[in-house]
Amino acid sequence: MAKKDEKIDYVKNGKRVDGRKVEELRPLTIEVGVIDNADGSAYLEWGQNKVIVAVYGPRELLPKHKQDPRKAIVNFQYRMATFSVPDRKNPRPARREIEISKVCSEALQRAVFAERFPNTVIDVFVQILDSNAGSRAAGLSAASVALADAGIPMRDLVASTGVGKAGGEIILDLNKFEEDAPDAVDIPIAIMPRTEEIVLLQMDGLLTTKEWKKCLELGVKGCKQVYEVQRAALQKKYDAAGAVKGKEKKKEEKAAKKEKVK
Amino acid sequence: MAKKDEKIDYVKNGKRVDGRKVEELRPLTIEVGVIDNADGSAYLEWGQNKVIVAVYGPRELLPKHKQDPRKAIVNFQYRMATFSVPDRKNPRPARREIEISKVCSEALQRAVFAERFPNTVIDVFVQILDSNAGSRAAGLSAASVALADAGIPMRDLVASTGVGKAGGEIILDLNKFEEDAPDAVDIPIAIMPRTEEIVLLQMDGLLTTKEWKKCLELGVKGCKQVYEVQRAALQKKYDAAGAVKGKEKKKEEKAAKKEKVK
Amino acid sequence: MAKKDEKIDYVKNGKRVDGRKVEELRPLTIEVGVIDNADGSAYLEWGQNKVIVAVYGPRELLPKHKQDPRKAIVNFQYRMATFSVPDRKNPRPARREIEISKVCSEALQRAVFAERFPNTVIDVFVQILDSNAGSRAAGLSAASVALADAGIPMRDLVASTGVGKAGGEIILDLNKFEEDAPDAVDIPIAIMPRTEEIVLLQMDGLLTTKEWKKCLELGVKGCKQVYEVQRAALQKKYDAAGAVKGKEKKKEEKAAKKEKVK
Amino acid sequence: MEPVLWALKTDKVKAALKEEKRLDDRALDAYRDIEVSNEVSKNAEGSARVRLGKTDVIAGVKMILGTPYPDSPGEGTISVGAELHPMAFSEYEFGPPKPDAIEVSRVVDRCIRESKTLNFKDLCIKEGEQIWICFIDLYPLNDDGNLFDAFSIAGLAALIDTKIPKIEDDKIVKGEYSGKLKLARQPLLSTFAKIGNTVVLDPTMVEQKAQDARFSVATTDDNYLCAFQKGGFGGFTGAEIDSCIDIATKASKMVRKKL
Amino acid sequence: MEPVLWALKTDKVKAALKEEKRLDDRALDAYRDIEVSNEVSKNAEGSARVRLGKTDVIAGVKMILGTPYPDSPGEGTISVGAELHPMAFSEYEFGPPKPDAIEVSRVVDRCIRESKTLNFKDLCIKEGEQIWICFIDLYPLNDDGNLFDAFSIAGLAALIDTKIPKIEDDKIVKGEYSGKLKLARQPLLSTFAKIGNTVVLDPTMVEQKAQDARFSVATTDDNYLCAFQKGGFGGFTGAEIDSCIDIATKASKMVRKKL
Amino acid sequence: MEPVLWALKTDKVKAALKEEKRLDDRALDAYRDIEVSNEVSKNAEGSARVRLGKTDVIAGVKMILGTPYPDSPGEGTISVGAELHPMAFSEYEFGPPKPDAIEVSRVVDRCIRESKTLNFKDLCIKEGEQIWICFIDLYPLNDDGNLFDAFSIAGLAALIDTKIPKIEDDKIVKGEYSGKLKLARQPLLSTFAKIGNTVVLDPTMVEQKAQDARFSVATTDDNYLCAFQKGGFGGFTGAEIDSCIDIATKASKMVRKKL
Repeated sequence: MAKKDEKIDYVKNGKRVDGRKVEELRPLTIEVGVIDNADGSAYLEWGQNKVIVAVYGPRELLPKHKQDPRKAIVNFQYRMATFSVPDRKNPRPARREIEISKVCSEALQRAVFAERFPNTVIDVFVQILDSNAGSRAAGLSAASVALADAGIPMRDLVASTGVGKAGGEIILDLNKFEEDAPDAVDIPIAIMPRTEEIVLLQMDGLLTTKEWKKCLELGVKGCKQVYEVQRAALQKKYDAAGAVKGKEKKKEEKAAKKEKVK
Repeated sequence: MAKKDEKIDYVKNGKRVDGRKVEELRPLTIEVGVIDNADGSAYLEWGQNKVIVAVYGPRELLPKHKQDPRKAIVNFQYRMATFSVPDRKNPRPARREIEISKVCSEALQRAVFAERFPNTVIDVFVQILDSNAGSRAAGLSAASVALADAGIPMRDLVASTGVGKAGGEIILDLNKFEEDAPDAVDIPIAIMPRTEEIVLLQMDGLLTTKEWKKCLELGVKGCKQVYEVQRAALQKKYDAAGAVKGKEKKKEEKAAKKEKVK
Repeated sequence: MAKKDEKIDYVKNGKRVDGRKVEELRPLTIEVGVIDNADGSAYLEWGQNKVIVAVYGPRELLPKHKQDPRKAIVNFQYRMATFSVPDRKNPRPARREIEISKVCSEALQRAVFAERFPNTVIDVFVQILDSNAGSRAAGLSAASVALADAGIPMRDLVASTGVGKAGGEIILDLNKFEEDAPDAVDIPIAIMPRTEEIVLLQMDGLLTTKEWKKCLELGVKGCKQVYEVQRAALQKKYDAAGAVKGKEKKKEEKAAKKEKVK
Repeated sequence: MEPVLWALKTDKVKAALKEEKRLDDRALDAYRDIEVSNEVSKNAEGSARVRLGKTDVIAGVKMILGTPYPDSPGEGTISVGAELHPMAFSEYEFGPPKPDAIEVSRVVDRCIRESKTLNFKDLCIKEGEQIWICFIDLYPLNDDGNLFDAFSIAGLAALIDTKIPKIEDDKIVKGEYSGKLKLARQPLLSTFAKIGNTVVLDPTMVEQKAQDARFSVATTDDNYLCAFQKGGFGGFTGAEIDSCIDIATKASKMVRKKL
Repeated sequence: MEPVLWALKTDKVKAALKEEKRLDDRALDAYRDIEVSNEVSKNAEGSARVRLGKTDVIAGVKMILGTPYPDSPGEGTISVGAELHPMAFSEYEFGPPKPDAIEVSRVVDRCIRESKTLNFKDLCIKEGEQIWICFIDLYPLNDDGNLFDAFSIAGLAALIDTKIPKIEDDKIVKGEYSGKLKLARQPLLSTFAKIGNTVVLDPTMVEQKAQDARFSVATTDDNYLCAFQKGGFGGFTGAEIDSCIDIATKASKMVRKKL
Repeated sequence: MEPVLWALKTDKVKAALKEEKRLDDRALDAYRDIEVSNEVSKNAEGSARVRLGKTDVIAGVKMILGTPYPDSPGEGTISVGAELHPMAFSEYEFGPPKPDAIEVSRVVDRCIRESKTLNFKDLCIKEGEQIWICFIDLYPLNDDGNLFDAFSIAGLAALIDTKIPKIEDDKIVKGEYSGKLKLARQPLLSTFAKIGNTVVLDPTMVEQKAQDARFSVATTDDNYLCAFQKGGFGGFTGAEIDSCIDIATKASKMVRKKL
């Protein structure tokens, strides 16, 4: 805290305070298929962030009046464990958690072929076990892997990272120390890497248009690094695309069957 | 506050502290048709009180188990904006707001030909933007104008005012300063002016029966003054009763059509 | 409180601090049929504890999706009046009240021939008016009398008491003073006396296995004393089993009729 | 009870009232039998149980230490709460207080508060620092109509019964008392049901179900009116209100003898 | 309005946009008419009413005394709340704030907070003991689309209007003020709807119903970007975002003239 | 899973038990494999993850500064919370804690509290002014039955792992610690399902679905019983309870070796 008054070099000789380069992510690992009861799941560690995600669905959405006859609803629910932050978090969902759940639900909705599963919900439960800046990007990146693990057909994975400014420097994947810089700007961004379509974008802080352009470029690069880790994790579990496709097909057959019954 | 200990003349030479006569209302204006999305609406200023009312309905009441097959339910919802009072009001509805909503719903229910719209609700949303004693009378008086604007058929308008005692004097339409008198008695009253039927009446404080009789007489007079303003406001918007009748007829035709469909 | 540091003899010359013997209950009385609107009811005083219980049902459980097509659900709701404890209780149900309601519902479920009344609920409302240790045993013992009064067919009454340890002594039906002993162990227990089947059992504190065996023996004895009071109360109201059987029969006929209608 | 059965019963009420008769043969301006007892709860500082015909309610008072509102540093306060416990009537449910429960508790609150029955300055222990909050909680055991008056009687009876806890070192000494709560007067509600064009005192549940409108008036033993509350969908004429006030003034004197 | 009717209307919107036309004949990058007035509430320290076409909202500011957070003993704070009052649109309901209301209030909050429009140190009265909490509450009166921008304009206008209450003996003196609230800059949101492949500024309700995705960008009068928020199911290309930023920078300059 | 499928599976469980066999071939009095790890969260003062067969749970401890209750000015306290997170099982839902979650957290709480595992006087920092509140929060990641024991093991493991934050000027110094939390003993729950007339230790989800009644007994490493909890619709004989106590005493010794 006292450090706020000193002049800190957030990047010195090309290195950041934690030794990373400007365009370098914190260490990132993803493991697929970690929750036995779930239809799909993933566990992700990203720096100090630890996230676990379970996907249930598509399953019938109840009560019925919430159903959409044209598509499945992606219900991303982001929650922090009480002990995942320096001060204990109240167990009731905070306004921040509700907002994050909303924008991430919308980001994933774009990626999923939701129209194939009318009247259903795809529940994506995201639990933050430990955190240190960037937990929503962590949760969202893990979630799209868990959706793939559940065999939900998708246009593309959604890859997300933070990007922003600290001490005047545009850097990728800010950690908590960088996020606390007096001039810090934090920008969570998520894209579908194949098309670079932006499906999540938030920002706060003071930024020039020029700085933003650098952030966008760097953010897209970062998302693509995340994408590689996501694909490797899925690859590791499934013998390439074969297994995924099989599951996907199963889901669709299930959906088709349901329709016939009606 | 310190004033409570001094002797205050609440009426001196026939004039009250704010210059009004004993039987005089604070300045009162009503404007009809102010909310585009609503079926009916009104904006009212009464002294410092500012109130806006929107009417939606009759519309189907959901969930269905709350429907009354014999009549429409008038759902008057009184809420104060957080900044409409000296100390910020908690945004959650207070017990006071819930009680006021109940007694005003009942007062309006009497005035409306509710039996013509079975299974429906007539929502009357009343928002207090600024207040200084008498906001429920203001809300109720504005609401019946908004109901008329919505073309809801009514036995009569409901006209409401405060009346009561301060410093031993029986006076009409107490302001906040008068309401804070040590012996203050506040009596919100509402009548249907044609028959003088009392549809809302509350009182608290210490009053003799004799004082009450004076209050009742004065309160009825006050309501009739309010009634004139209400009628003028409606007159101003609609070319006499013609337009109102037209709308009324439309509603009934709509209701009749619905019944046929069933 | 200061007493905690002194050595107290919780049993001295065979007598406890309030003069009772080790195996003696506090004075216990039960009155049957005290709430006119209810299908069955009972009022119980046990030491300082005062409890009133009303039974409504079996009646259709709503919303329907909570119904069990195989049986009636016993819904025991334990609540303390705000003034039934030394410090005022918040009117909202506390976690303690919710847990007690759950374990007592389960205890009574065993005693009732619930399978005869599918899709229904049997509501058992238990209100603690005054308390001094042992209110859940009081509520549960009163409840099974109220169920019998409602003519609900039962395998047996459920009789409950507290038993435990204070100052190293194993004693029956601890009062508040004994429950506050530094080494106190409190064990609410409920049995169906005919078979001695244990339908409620909770414990906390430090107890040896040997001590537990003494507690169990003493607890069963205590429950049987409660049972006598329960039976006498029912006997007093109904001319022996005749009346009860009549009511029971009526319920079953009612249930049978309902089934036919479907 | 099913709506259909209520409709049959309320038809009977209305038919009888056309001949100025009530189903229980009471006069139109008469209360049902009233029984008042105390000692509902030793843990309460004051308590009462009131039976008004088959209507049966309890009230309990807890005196709790609090800090004063900034704008009245020398005054304690009261808080009245009512829960329409499902034990008392098949139509009640647990859950957050509904408008019915809020209305009745607020009317009883105003009846006590605005009649200045309690001198809030007496409830101040140390100006700006410590006050008494007098919690009056009301529960029905059996509701056969007119909870307004039953709660009002029980609340007043519990206040009359109330002892003030002893204080040492700014804390309550459990089980010891420094005296009784002082009441300046005795306010009581009297509630009327208007059914068709007839107005009856102290309605039973079926009369309540039959009523078009409700009117409550609170009177004190020193002949003040201290609260009104009109409820229900219908309206009252000024003359009807005046008649209610007359009847309430007389009837509440009878009730006060039971306290 | 029924879903079927909305579908008919949104089809019209989409058809028109294919020819780069809007149903109300506006340019794609134009705001509707804006009217700003103050004096909504004398009880508020600051207030404003904003009409953006048929969208009509109010904002009120209350300055309340509080105690600072332990980790920022020398700083006051703000709190932005929005209620989607059912008066304004037939699809809104009372009840605990839903995600829609939470999102818009948090975006307006960040737009003000993170742009450092208010110097939180100015809001500290006595370090570690007493601070100002600046409550900004937002209500729609009529929602015809784009509450984000209407709320943002109204919130800023209310802040500009805000007087700081006078303090004596650590308490607020009602009705007296010690000066105006100081604002370092003027941040404003500009919100876009992407419908098919067309992006329009300041969507009406029917355009909102037709939209695939939403993007809001907040700009300041000293040419900073201070907040972004992407919403809705669809996505934006980087080029679209850049174009939105350009339009927002220009359009918000026009809006600022109304303040 | 559909009720019908559960019924098929529970029938299998019951059929097997008639021959004293369990579907997973365990002995009636055996636990599933247990794995305990720490380091779930660096932000926690202590944490643990426990796998009990396919059941997988986490516990985290936060040490928070608080003020003591007036009637125990020299004592800190604990608070145990459990959330049945829908991630772990398809029948769980978000929302206010339901009776199931309340019961299990209260049983784990009593097991720790009433066994005097923690000396609450050690948790007092300054008598009457500042204490530690030790929050133990429990979450399931995957529920395949017997959350009671999984939570109990995880809670104890997290407490064993717990460091006490360093305090300076009455505030916590983030990231620095003054030592480990002291535990007087190691209480552990052992939970049994009664299915028909057979009693089995550590039920899986399908055994839980088949059970008539549940019984949990908590034992300590110094051979005390410290908590019981009977649940479910059926009853137990005294002999069955005694047998459960014997098995629990032995089985919990095995579990303790994993800590």
